[in-house]
Amino acid sequence: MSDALVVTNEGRSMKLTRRDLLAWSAGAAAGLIVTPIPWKILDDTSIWSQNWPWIPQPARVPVEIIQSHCTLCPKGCGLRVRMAAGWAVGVAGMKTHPISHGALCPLGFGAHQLNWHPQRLREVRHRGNPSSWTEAHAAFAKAKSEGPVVIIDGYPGRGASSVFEGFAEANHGLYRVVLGAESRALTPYEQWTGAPALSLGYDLENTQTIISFGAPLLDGWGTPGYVTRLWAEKSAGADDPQLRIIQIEPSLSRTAARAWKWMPIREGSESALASGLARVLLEQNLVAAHGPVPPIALSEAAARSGLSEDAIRDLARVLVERQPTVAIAANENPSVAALSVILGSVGVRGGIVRREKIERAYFSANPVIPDARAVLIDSSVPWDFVPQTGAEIFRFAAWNGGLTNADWLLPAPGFLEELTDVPTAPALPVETYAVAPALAKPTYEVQSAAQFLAGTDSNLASTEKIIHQRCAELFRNRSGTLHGQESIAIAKIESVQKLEERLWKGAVWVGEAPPPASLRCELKEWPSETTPAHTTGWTNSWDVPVLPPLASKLYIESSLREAPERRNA
Amino acid sequence: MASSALTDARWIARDAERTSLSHFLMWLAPWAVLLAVGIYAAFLCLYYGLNQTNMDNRFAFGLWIFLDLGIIALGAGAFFTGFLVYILKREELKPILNTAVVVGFICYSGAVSILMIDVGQPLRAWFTFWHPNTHSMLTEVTFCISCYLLVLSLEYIPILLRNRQLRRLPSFLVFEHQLHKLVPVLAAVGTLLSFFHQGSLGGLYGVLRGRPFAFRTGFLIWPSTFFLFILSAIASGPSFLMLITATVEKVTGRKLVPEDVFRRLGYISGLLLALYIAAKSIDTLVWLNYTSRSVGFAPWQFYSHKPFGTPILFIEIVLLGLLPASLLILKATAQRRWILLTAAAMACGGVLLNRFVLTVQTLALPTLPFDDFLQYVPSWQEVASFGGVIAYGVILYSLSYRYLPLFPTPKQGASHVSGH
Amino acid sequence: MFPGIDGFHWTFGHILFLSLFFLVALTILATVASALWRTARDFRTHQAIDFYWKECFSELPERDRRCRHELAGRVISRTCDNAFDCRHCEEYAQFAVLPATGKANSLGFNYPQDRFYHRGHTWLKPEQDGTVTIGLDDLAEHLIGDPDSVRMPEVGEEIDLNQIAWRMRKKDREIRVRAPLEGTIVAVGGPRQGWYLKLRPRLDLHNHVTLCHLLRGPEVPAWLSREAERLQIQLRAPNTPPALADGGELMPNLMDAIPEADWDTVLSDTFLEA
Amino acid sequence: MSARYGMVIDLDRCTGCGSCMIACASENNVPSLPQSTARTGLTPLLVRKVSNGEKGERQREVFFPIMCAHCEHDTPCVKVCPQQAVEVDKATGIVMQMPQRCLGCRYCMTACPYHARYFNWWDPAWPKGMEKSLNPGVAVRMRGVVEKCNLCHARLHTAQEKAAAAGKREIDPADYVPACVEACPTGAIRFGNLADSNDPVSKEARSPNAFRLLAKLGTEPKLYYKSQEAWVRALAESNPARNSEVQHG
Amino acid sequence: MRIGRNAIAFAVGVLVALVLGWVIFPRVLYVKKNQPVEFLHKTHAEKSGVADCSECHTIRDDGTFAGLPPMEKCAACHADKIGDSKAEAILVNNYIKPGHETPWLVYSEQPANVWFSHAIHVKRANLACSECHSTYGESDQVRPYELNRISGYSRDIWGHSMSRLRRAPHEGMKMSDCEDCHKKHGVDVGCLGCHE
Repeated sequence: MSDALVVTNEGRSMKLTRRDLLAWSAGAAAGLIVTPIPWKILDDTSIWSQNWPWIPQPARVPVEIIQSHCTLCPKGCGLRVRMAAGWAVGVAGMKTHPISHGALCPLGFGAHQLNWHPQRLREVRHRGNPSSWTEAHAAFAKAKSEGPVVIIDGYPGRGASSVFEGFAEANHGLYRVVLGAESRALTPYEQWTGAPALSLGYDLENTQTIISFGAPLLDGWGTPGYVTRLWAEKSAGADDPQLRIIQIEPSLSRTAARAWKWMPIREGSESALASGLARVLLEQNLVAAHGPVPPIALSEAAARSGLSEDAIRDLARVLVERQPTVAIAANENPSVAALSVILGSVGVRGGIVRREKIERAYFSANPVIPDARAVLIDSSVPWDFVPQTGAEIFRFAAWNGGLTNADWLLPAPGFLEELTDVPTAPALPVETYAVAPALAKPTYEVQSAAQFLAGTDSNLASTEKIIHQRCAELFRNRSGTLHGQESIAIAKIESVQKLEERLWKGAVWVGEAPPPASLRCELKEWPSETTPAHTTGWTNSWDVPVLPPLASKLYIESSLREAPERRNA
Repeated sequence: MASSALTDARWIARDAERTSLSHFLMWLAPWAVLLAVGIYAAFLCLYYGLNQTNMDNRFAFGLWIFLDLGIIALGAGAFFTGFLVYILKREELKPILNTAVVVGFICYSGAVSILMIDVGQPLRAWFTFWHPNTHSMLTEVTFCISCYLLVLSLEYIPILLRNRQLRRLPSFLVFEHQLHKLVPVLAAVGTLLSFFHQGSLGGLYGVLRGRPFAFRTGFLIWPSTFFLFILSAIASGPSFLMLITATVEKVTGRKLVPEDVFRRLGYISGLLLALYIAAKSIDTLVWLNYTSRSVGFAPWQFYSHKPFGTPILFIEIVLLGLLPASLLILKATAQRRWILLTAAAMACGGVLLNRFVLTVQTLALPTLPFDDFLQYVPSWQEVASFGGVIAYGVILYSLSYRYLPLFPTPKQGASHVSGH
Repeated sequence: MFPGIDGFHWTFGHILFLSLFFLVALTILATVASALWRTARDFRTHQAIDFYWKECFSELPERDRRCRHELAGRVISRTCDNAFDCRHCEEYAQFAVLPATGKANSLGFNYPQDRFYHRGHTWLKPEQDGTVTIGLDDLAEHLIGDPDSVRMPEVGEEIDLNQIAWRMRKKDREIRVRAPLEGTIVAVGGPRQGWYLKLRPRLDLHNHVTLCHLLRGPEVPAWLSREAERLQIQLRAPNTPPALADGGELMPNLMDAIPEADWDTVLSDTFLEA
Repeated sequence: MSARYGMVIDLDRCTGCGSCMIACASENNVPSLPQSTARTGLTPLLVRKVSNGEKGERQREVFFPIMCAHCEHDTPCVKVCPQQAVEVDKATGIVMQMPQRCLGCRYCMTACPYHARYFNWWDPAWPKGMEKSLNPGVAVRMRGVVEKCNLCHARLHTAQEKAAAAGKREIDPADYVPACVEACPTGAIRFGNLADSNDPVSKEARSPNAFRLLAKLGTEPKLYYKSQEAWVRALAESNPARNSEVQHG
Repeated sequence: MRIGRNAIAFAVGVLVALVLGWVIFPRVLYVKKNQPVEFLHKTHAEKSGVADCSECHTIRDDGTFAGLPPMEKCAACHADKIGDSKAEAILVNNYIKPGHETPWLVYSEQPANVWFSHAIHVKRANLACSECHSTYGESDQVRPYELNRISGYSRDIWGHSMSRLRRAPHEGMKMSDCEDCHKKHGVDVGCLGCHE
């Protein structure tokens, strides 16, 4: 027999058989059930799934509510900012704000996230390449020594604006402003009244009829809360409202959908219809005025607008039914302005009034800038303002709006990152003043245009200084009231410190409107038609080049609004 | 004789002729590929989440739920045959008993694994047992299906232990013998469980007051769909078994069960189908004239959305209901094997269509006055992971057929299947 | 789920639902438990192996289930339906008295007359001290030759009739040899010793029934020749030398000689494996 | 102190500006993911534009803010949830969704007639640094669970804590105002206790112009709408229209 | 003797499982971490005469809980080293001087989705701190913080005993523990009561 033969003896052999392993694992399985292993793992894995480490969770920190103002556009809405650990974690409207009444535009509610927007400008860029502030300063200093500098401001009237003006004067430069649609609509009155457009406003509180030629009255026009509140209180849902809004617009816009009356007209026939209406009003002596008579036949107005002559006649009658009636254009439109004049609603209560005594008119910026060495564009200037010039362009912006011809992209402070004052919003009938302190620490190395200029020219006053001066001025004038948690007349405030303190805490100063009659207007001949540039952006009140991420709820997650064109290019 | 290196002869029952291993592997290969793809798709869904599917907030249930309901209905053959054999003592059906168990096991395990992918948080699925909301039909389904899957695996064990190699261990063989003696108990439990979860699957939609197209009134807490689902399930189950067996016979080219078993199954299936169709028609009439109006909806407008017009109602009730039922019952037609099988296929199709209408059409239809009709097309991940389940089924069945005594071998005759 | 666990309410529906669930779960559990318990019991009461053998027997091909009386030529043809358990076979006695007429060609196998033979190719030899010796018979030796390894049970182990008494490995095939008699193992041998086991029988050897299930006398050659024929058929695979030498003698060490044959079948037929 | 919080939305005052949607998302830390679409995105509050189907001058539009209606009577979602992740809060009547209990089976979504329930198809994510702007009061949900309007219950917590600190049992109603209500520039969304018959909101809910969507289902939603316009009120009872008849957002 | 052999194998299996589950598993599951500074409540209670927990762990007027005192609070006394203990040195040199907050490990830390108001429990329900925090306020040594590797929770949430049997009333801060206590005091706040 071969020696290979192995005779093993089952029971005694230490060799594990398959059978032993079977029994062993059976035992192990049985035993495992009475240990914590399966149950604890079951429990803990489910708990793990409730606290996945890659899901960000907000820190447990106390929330403090601070009253301030929105500075993303010139409408100056009052804010209630929820601050936690030095960061804004929520934004709502300031209920006690005398103008915005706690309302914000939809985008305002997501503004606190803008500072971390992917498009945020995080560094100085020169012709697309990373650069530094020192280089930018050097380049600007060089430019200013070589020739005139044009400064473009999208938000006139701020402390920063006077820094710009100061710089322009001191350096033989030019100061130009880019006006919002509301202000542009008021410019035609400048030559008829001699008052700068920026000093005019609509006294809508006392208006009874508004005929709007495509102005998005209920969709961000003016200070959103101001108009929408009036509408909600005086008009919404009523068959015969105290405030009649007649919307003249080709398509059923939000405003049209909610207006008392909507009249669809052909694209671009606003001027024709306005002139036609004026003609009917004059011919049928429905108004006190006797001229000038628009050089347009009713039939032509009807033909161009697509309305019937009767419809226009009826509309004319409606306009005079409940006066005062103001005609509001979406943009610069002399014919519409002239219609207001014919309706006799300039310089009257409930009409177009003058809110302040600025003598000097602002020069609105013309994109064509022939002879300048440098153009400095403030971050408040809408991204779609593209200067056509050979000059070196210094573009301040907190967010990169995409395509640009700027040589320098300079990161400006973001939302609530900079102290600024809040002048009167466009088209308001009264003067207001407020302050928006810097609440959040700047997330990146940023400079506002004003700081930048102050850096180049030491004898320029800083924004802070100017704000202090203005507060002192307010205190001296002793007129108007201060609206904070409670309203108090300026006259009753003990000291300028107290005044400033309140303003820093979010209070708003509201001036006293001068008597309407102080605004005189004469219209010599009927203005020739101009084709107005159409208003941009899907909420008219938004001049920031990017939208808050949450805005996507309105056009991606839902189709409440159509996706904004040209954004985030 | 294959004494080549690659042989599994010793695993195959002595007197069962099976094709060569290589041939068998060739047959498995494509299915294995399909399974692999399915597993990959499932992994994607588990790793990245359900964004891998084309479901959305309106179509919160999709292909998976429809097919789950479908295969669970078809899997009803398992409990029902067990019920017929062990409880009603219809011995003549014994030959298909084992196949019924295996098919049932495949259907249920497949459905459960798909459900595990379908839920967004599988790790928390056990909460249903810990914090059950007993008013939810889904709770009932979860409890019953998991218990019944356990029962099926227990019924599967005896068949498994009769494999030629496993049975060499006396303890296994004796355990199999003892367990098999108790299978009637399991059959009874299985019947109870199946009755409830098949019903609850119907209830799942019947209780949806918010979905007037599916909403049904009923008896006590159970909407009519509860009972309709049970009926349709036990009606289609036997037909499905018949199809499976016939397919296996075709593929293997062997006669596996006596012809009369087919006819018997067909007859049972037909009768139940007829009964189901009758009930279904009454239910539909009640819904058209009462239920739907009671929640303020005009029933016909539900059929105003293409492609779900009234024809679908006709197809479901007459074409794939009444017709196959009569074909299965009538001797003249049931004699012909091909008619029998076609009818069986139609019966299964009818029940699948019913599940489709209840799941997919219900969700596609609007409820709010300003909703519109929505469409949904499953993503490849959804399709693939389900294909994986089909492949898993085919593979498991093939293995069982090859290595386990699914059908009575010619020698033993019917009485010898699974034990004695 | 359980009282006290959050979310448990004492409402009728809740209680009904949960008690129903627990009832079902319990039933399933009980079923499995009782199956396990019964299995253990069968082993305790020595019924397990008996049942197990019967199961295997039923799976054997017809040819392997011939009645001993047919082999002995007492009857023309008879299939055993009693798992070779002549002890409890009504017909056994009535046929046993008939004269054996089968041709007894031993084919040169060595089968001492003082031994009893089990159909699983083991022999059994009663000793003076009341124990029995058990070994592998000549045909089996011829088939296997030298096993590569042998696994023997332990002395003192209880072993049942037809239970797998020991295992041998040859060319990675396991050969499991059945015990010809029930009893307690008193000594363990092996291929070298020429015997494998010594048992103390559980039953009284003096009672003629105890060994009556084993083949003896003329039955043995008849049976062996049958087995030889079977082998001849099974081993005559294409291009294989004849299993039987001219003298009709079985060549030794067949597993090595004819590796290509279907040994799975041969061995299971020889050692009564299903 | 069993309140039944509910809302009345004056549709005549809704300009569809969408402030409420963004305020809601911001308050509740709802992410905006680039991948999400109108059908997979999270909008616990969704304003939908509905037109009367007319053309030209006679065309009218109304904006429907849709959110969880907090159904009071056999609440569809509560009834179907297999593991009690949804419940009607006894004290407030708020229908709660518990993301950390939810297993993501989405049965509740199929049960909800208002489609006011949303599934987290993706893990929430924010651009780098933006997580600092998350609202500390609200836990961020994870992928694979359902969420919906919980009536800004984090604000309720704050109010309760404030009351407790002041040694009061009842909260000051002024302290608990959901974000959408606070945000609405025209005061169209009003929030109050419907159980208190003197509450102006419960008075409004009983006014002739008030109505509820799908009230016919008998689930007693606590979200009321009101409008002067007959065609808008008629919508409440009308059957779902064909795709062509109504365009909407 | 096969049955015997099987029985032994089975028993061994059971034993191995038990040891694995009750002895080894807890050690693997929880990772021990030491507090950054060895802060002794007892010493502070005695030396600086701090009488009441709320002197350091204050509830603000708006009801929010200040939790652990900020670094300034420590700096008020520990601006410079008082004693010459090692802990003192670590506190002053690593945290107070550079002005970093001390990264304390909070034993009773609850996850983000839990909303627990100390104001409601302490001011309204008048629960003593020890009801949940035991006598930790008098402890004269710091125990290590044990982190559950899977769930990321502090071990105090589950409680020290793995079986959760026979644990002290303050031990364990799982949801069921909150609910038990609520039941005991007849409070029913639903899910909304405690979850964000």
